[in-house]
Amino acid sequence: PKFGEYGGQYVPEALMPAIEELADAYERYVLENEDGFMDEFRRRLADFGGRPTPLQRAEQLSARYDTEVYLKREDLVHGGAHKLNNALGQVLLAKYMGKERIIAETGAGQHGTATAMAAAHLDMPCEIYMGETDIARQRPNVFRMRINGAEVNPVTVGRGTLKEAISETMRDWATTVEETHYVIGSVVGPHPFPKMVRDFQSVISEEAREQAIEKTGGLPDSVVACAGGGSNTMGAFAEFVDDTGVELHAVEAGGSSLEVDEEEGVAPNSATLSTGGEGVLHGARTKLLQDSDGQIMESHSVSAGLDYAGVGPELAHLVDEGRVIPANVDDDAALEAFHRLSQDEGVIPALETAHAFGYLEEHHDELGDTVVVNVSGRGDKDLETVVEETSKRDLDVAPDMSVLNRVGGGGL
Amino acid sequence: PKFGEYGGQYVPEALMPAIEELADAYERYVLENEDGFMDEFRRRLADFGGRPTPLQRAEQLSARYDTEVYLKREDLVHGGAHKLNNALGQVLLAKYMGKERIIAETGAGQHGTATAMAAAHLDMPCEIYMGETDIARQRPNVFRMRINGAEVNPVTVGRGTLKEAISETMRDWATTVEETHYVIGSVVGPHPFPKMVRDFQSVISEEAREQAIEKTGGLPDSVVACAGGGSNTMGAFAEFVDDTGVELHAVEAGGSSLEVDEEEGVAPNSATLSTGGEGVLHGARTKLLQDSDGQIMESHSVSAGLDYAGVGPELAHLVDEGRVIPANVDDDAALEAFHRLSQDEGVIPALETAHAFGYLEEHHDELGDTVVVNVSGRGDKDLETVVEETSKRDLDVAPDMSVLNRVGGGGL
Amino acid sequence: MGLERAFADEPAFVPYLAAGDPSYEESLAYVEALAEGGADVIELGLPFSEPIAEGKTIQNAIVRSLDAGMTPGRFFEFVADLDVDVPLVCMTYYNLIYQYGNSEAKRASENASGETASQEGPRPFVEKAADVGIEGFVVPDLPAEEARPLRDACDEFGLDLIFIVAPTTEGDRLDRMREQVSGYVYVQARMGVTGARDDVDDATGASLARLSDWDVPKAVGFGIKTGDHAEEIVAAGADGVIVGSALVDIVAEGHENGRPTEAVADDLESLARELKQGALRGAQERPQPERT
Amino acid sequence: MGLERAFADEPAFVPYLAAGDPSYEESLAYVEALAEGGADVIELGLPFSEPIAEGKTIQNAIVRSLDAGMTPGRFFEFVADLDVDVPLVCMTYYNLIYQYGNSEAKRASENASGETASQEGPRPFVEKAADVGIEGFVVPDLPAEEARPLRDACDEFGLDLIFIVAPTTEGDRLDRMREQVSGYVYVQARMGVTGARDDVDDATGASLARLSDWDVPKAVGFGIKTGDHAEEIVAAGADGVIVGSALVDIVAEGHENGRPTEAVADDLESLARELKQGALRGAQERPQPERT
Repeated sequence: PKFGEYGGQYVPEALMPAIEELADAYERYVLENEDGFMDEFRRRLADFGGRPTPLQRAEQLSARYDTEVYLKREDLVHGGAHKLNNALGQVLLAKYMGKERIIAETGAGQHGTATAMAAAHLDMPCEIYMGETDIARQRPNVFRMRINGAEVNPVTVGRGTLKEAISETMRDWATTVEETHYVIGSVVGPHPFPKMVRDFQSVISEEAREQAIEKTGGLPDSVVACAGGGSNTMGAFAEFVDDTGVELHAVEAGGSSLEVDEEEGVAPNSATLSTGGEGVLHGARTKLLQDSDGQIMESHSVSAGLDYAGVGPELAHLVDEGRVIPANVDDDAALEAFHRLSQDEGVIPALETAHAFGYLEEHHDELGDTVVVNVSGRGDKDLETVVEETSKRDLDVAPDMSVLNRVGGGGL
Repeated sequence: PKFGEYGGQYVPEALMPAIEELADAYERYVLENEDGFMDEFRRRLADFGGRPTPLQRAEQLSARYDTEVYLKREDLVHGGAHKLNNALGQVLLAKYMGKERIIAETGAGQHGTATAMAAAHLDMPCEIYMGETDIARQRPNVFRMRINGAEVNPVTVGRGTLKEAISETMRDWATTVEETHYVIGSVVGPHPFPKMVRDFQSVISEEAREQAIEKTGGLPDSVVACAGGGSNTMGAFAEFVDDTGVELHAVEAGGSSLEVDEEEGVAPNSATLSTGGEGVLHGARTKLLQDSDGQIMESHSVSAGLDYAGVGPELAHLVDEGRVIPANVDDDAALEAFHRLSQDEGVIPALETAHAFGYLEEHHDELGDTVVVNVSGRGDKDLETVVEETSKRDLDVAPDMSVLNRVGGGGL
Repeated sequence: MGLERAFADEPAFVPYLAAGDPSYEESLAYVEALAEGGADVIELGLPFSEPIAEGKTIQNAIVRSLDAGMTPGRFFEFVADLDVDVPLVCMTYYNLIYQYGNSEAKRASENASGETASQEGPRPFVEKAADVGIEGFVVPDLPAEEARPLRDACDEFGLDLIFIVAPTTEGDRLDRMREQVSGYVYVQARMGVTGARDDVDDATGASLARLSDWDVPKAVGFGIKTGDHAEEIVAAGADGVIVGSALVDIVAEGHENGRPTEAVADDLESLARELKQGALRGAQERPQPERT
Repeated sequence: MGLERAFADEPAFVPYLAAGDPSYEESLAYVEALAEGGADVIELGLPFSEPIAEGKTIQNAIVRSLDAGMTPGRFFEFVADLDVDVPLVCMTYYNLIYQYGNSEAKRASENASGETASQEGPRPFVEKAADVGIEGFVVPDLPAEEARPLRDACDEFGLDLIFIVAPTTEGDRLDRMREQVSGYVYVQARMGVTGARDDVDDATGASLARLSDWDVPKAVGFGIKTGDHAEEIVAAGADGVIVGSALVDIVAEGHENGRPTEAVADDLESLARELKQGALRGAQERPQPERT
């Protein structure tokens, strides 16, 4: 259950039976395909999720960088991001385990909506915990969850954001482990989550590897993916890890600065792999953003989905091993990259994804002849943020939005 | 250029050379695959658009209706609807024709966003005409177009909605035909648009037919699709037209009532095929909603995308021939169907699409053993409308949205 | 006989207004002012809800007229009420012409059947138009290929059918128009749609040359707004000038500023006079008018 | 010797408060009130920013304490400042224990290197805790499988390490805890997390039975809020009762309503007394206490 010194199961004793049961189910159903679990999972990923997703040559970017740039189009997965790969896998696994109820927590709402969709598809009752502050600022995602039939439980304790929602979901799980499965949304948390989520997401690199060989006649020189918790990252890297000739670049959110404000407990970034220290968070030993006491820092990024103070333990390990190259891209560069991809390729990426393209812009000449970039999700959810953040900056590539001012009208 | 008495080229003389040139290009590139146009189109539909889309068995609906219900998942196409199939085809064709500029009009914004995406992908300058009233109420789609690099030209004449935008686009085209292609968004307008758009969209039924045979061992008994202008309808039907054993059901918006208010010139529906008369609109003879003088009625539907007073001439012809069965579903039934599909299958459909599922609910026992329903688009764009319209009604299946009221916060 | 007579002696000035813009009564006064100002033919717009061939100016005029209650029935009353001694042409879109038959048939059958397909086509409209004194039609969305039923009805009732020739019209399409046109041919001075511009396009000369052997008068329209424009156009060989947007602008401005009807009518008459005089000057500049 | 002594003569009452909730000074008074009320051991919470094992009540207490500036350094001062004659246990999350070493090391090396990986692990924290008079630890997110470094440090400095046994803990996991536990074992009365409930769970009896041959005292916690609860628990065989949320509720209520510190302290002392008395009553009801 470890990746070097990282990983483990740092959870309250009451949850131990649940994660042991889950670890057992993971081995049997996921690793050994008992009862044809993996076959059914892959079939549902295709029929319901829309897989395989294309590996598309990015024509304008390839010309711009004089590099063959390929986009792995996870934005085309049902729901608009790679998140469904994992949510569908876990809800299906819960069904195989005889669980009768799904819970999950969500911050920006992406994992919550993916879980709600998967639960509706598999006819499983589903409850999503979400901080009341997040509910107020992510209303469209709350609508989507409710419309998919999930209960959304507002968490009013503390500041009403992701951290409180995580605690609340743990609390629910600790009380209801027998009939309930807690769907964790990234390659974080106690074993077996980091491995299991990676395995569900590794369909990304499995497809991309085959598609790259088919389209280019060989393996890419580099694979680039953004990294928050790291589920799209590990999904995009997993099947390339043994291909030692393929460089793996994990791009975190550099936010507004890599400097931290120790006094306020705030890191104005989410660059855990680049700047974080070792510690224990949410059930696993990993790299994380903390103050010198070990209190977890408030992280920041223009992209809500990268805004997490920890990172998957396997990714931390692969960075220590030198197999994965950690990098970070700041808010400005991510926004520029967002606009560039939208205008040049007709693909509006999630702000998370935009960080990977910001890295491509800055480092394209170090990435070899062929680069695969994982387009982890689409940017529809980020329009409001992008317009607002763009208006604060003077970005060369940003479109003029004055047409909206000219005709008046309400908010987004 | 006709379908029985329908169709034709009822356009100002100044546009005639443009549509004649287009008709010629359509024959050469689309029908005869000159220069490998269709090969490139299909390749781009796959790599950029995410085709093929799955044909998914809807497990809960199949059980509910004791009928094998299959979903053709056009909601998974890049951009979230079948619209890209056509936009990509036309922008590529414009490129083959040596055009240097794309224009289009949009009402609710779906066709505008699809065109803007396709134009960005193919590196073509693009301008979208949109009424100022529509701009004010469809801001997210305006953002998307601008973000994809398209100019959005507000149309301030008259009431500032789709009809004025169409006139304005015609006006632009009439002035710039030599270098400009006007991308019409549905199977409407003068020849060759109805045939050409149908051919670009027929990939839907081409795939669905093969997939149905592969998954069920035979052809479906019925194909159901919603119909506004009719592009997803014709796309879903085209390859089944010659399979005379397959019933084709075109479901229009019944709105709030099929009665018209002749005095006000308002039809509270868009049920052109069921209730409209023959006439000439936007370049073609077809069925349309008009008063006794021949003035076009203002149509209405809870779904902006079905809200059109005309319909594709080929569809009108197929209805007259008895090959296509026209039907309509009212706003209430469409909203119920929206919630049902979302909750039961984890697929949030566009409100347009929901009409097809409202029909399925009402007529499932008349549709045979196997039914294919075209999921023409996803419903993310409709969340605000759905929440608002649902709150006005007492629908059994609608979720309670009070969690949002409890925590406060701003608008959608 | 027919509209050709209006072009016989001197270059014709052919103004356009949307009937009923901004109200029935005002519009009557405005049309009559054009006649006073020297109009040789008047094109009266019957507003259609989807005017795909119009520029913004005329599109707005159509909205005003519709909002004030204009319908085909009222239009015929309007024509009957007009006190002018100038030939009148109805400019409208095909669906209104086509449906007049349908709706008449519908009314006759008293909802006896749900069928609305016309057995009559454009004939009832033409018959009624002839009855109130309309002498011809311009139908911008009706191509020559689809014009046969209307041409036949016009022949039956002795009306002219005018076609618009664009700078790009040539070959077979030009031939099909030539076969069916009567009264005059509307020569579109430039690409695009109606609307007043600041200069005269080179395309005009080329179009006139292409039509030089047609035996109907050539009236040039699109973008003409001053007497000097009219002069230039006629000097280039046109038999008449068609002016719409520049006149509609006066109506629109008067309506927006709440000016008295008489003041607006005076301005219209005055611009009409300028345009007619310009056309007459242009005729003097021509080497030799070829037609009489 | 060690915390076991607190359970030797009679059933122990073990209250919990978050240190520094809602302020340093108030909290000192509240903890001292618990001692006055008869506490045999006091569990002092050192608040961690991500308290995944706590119920809402204690989670909010942690937020209040952190907002008031509590840190590990202040916590040690707090313990030193306390004027009580009762054994103290530190309840916290592993990262704070683990990082104290890292950060001490970091400070020592004066940013000489970017490396933050600890060479010391939990030892510096334990050393400091021992120094200020802490006698043991409860670390809810530290499983027995990962506890060896902390166990070793506790042994070095003579501190106890308490493990939480859940109703579901059994087999190998139970064995690993038994090997490492000292002081007392924290018996979780029911599934879930900390928080006051209205009844006593059947799981308690079963858990006590499973641990009957362990040679450390069994203190039962989770959901105990009244003297009657305490009585019932002890009658069922517990060597002590652990009470947190019911006490924190008093602190929270006092804070929200701005009550005087003394009034809140009186209420805490009074509830402590009730709980202790309940425990004592429970002991009377037991057939025969097996340990002395």
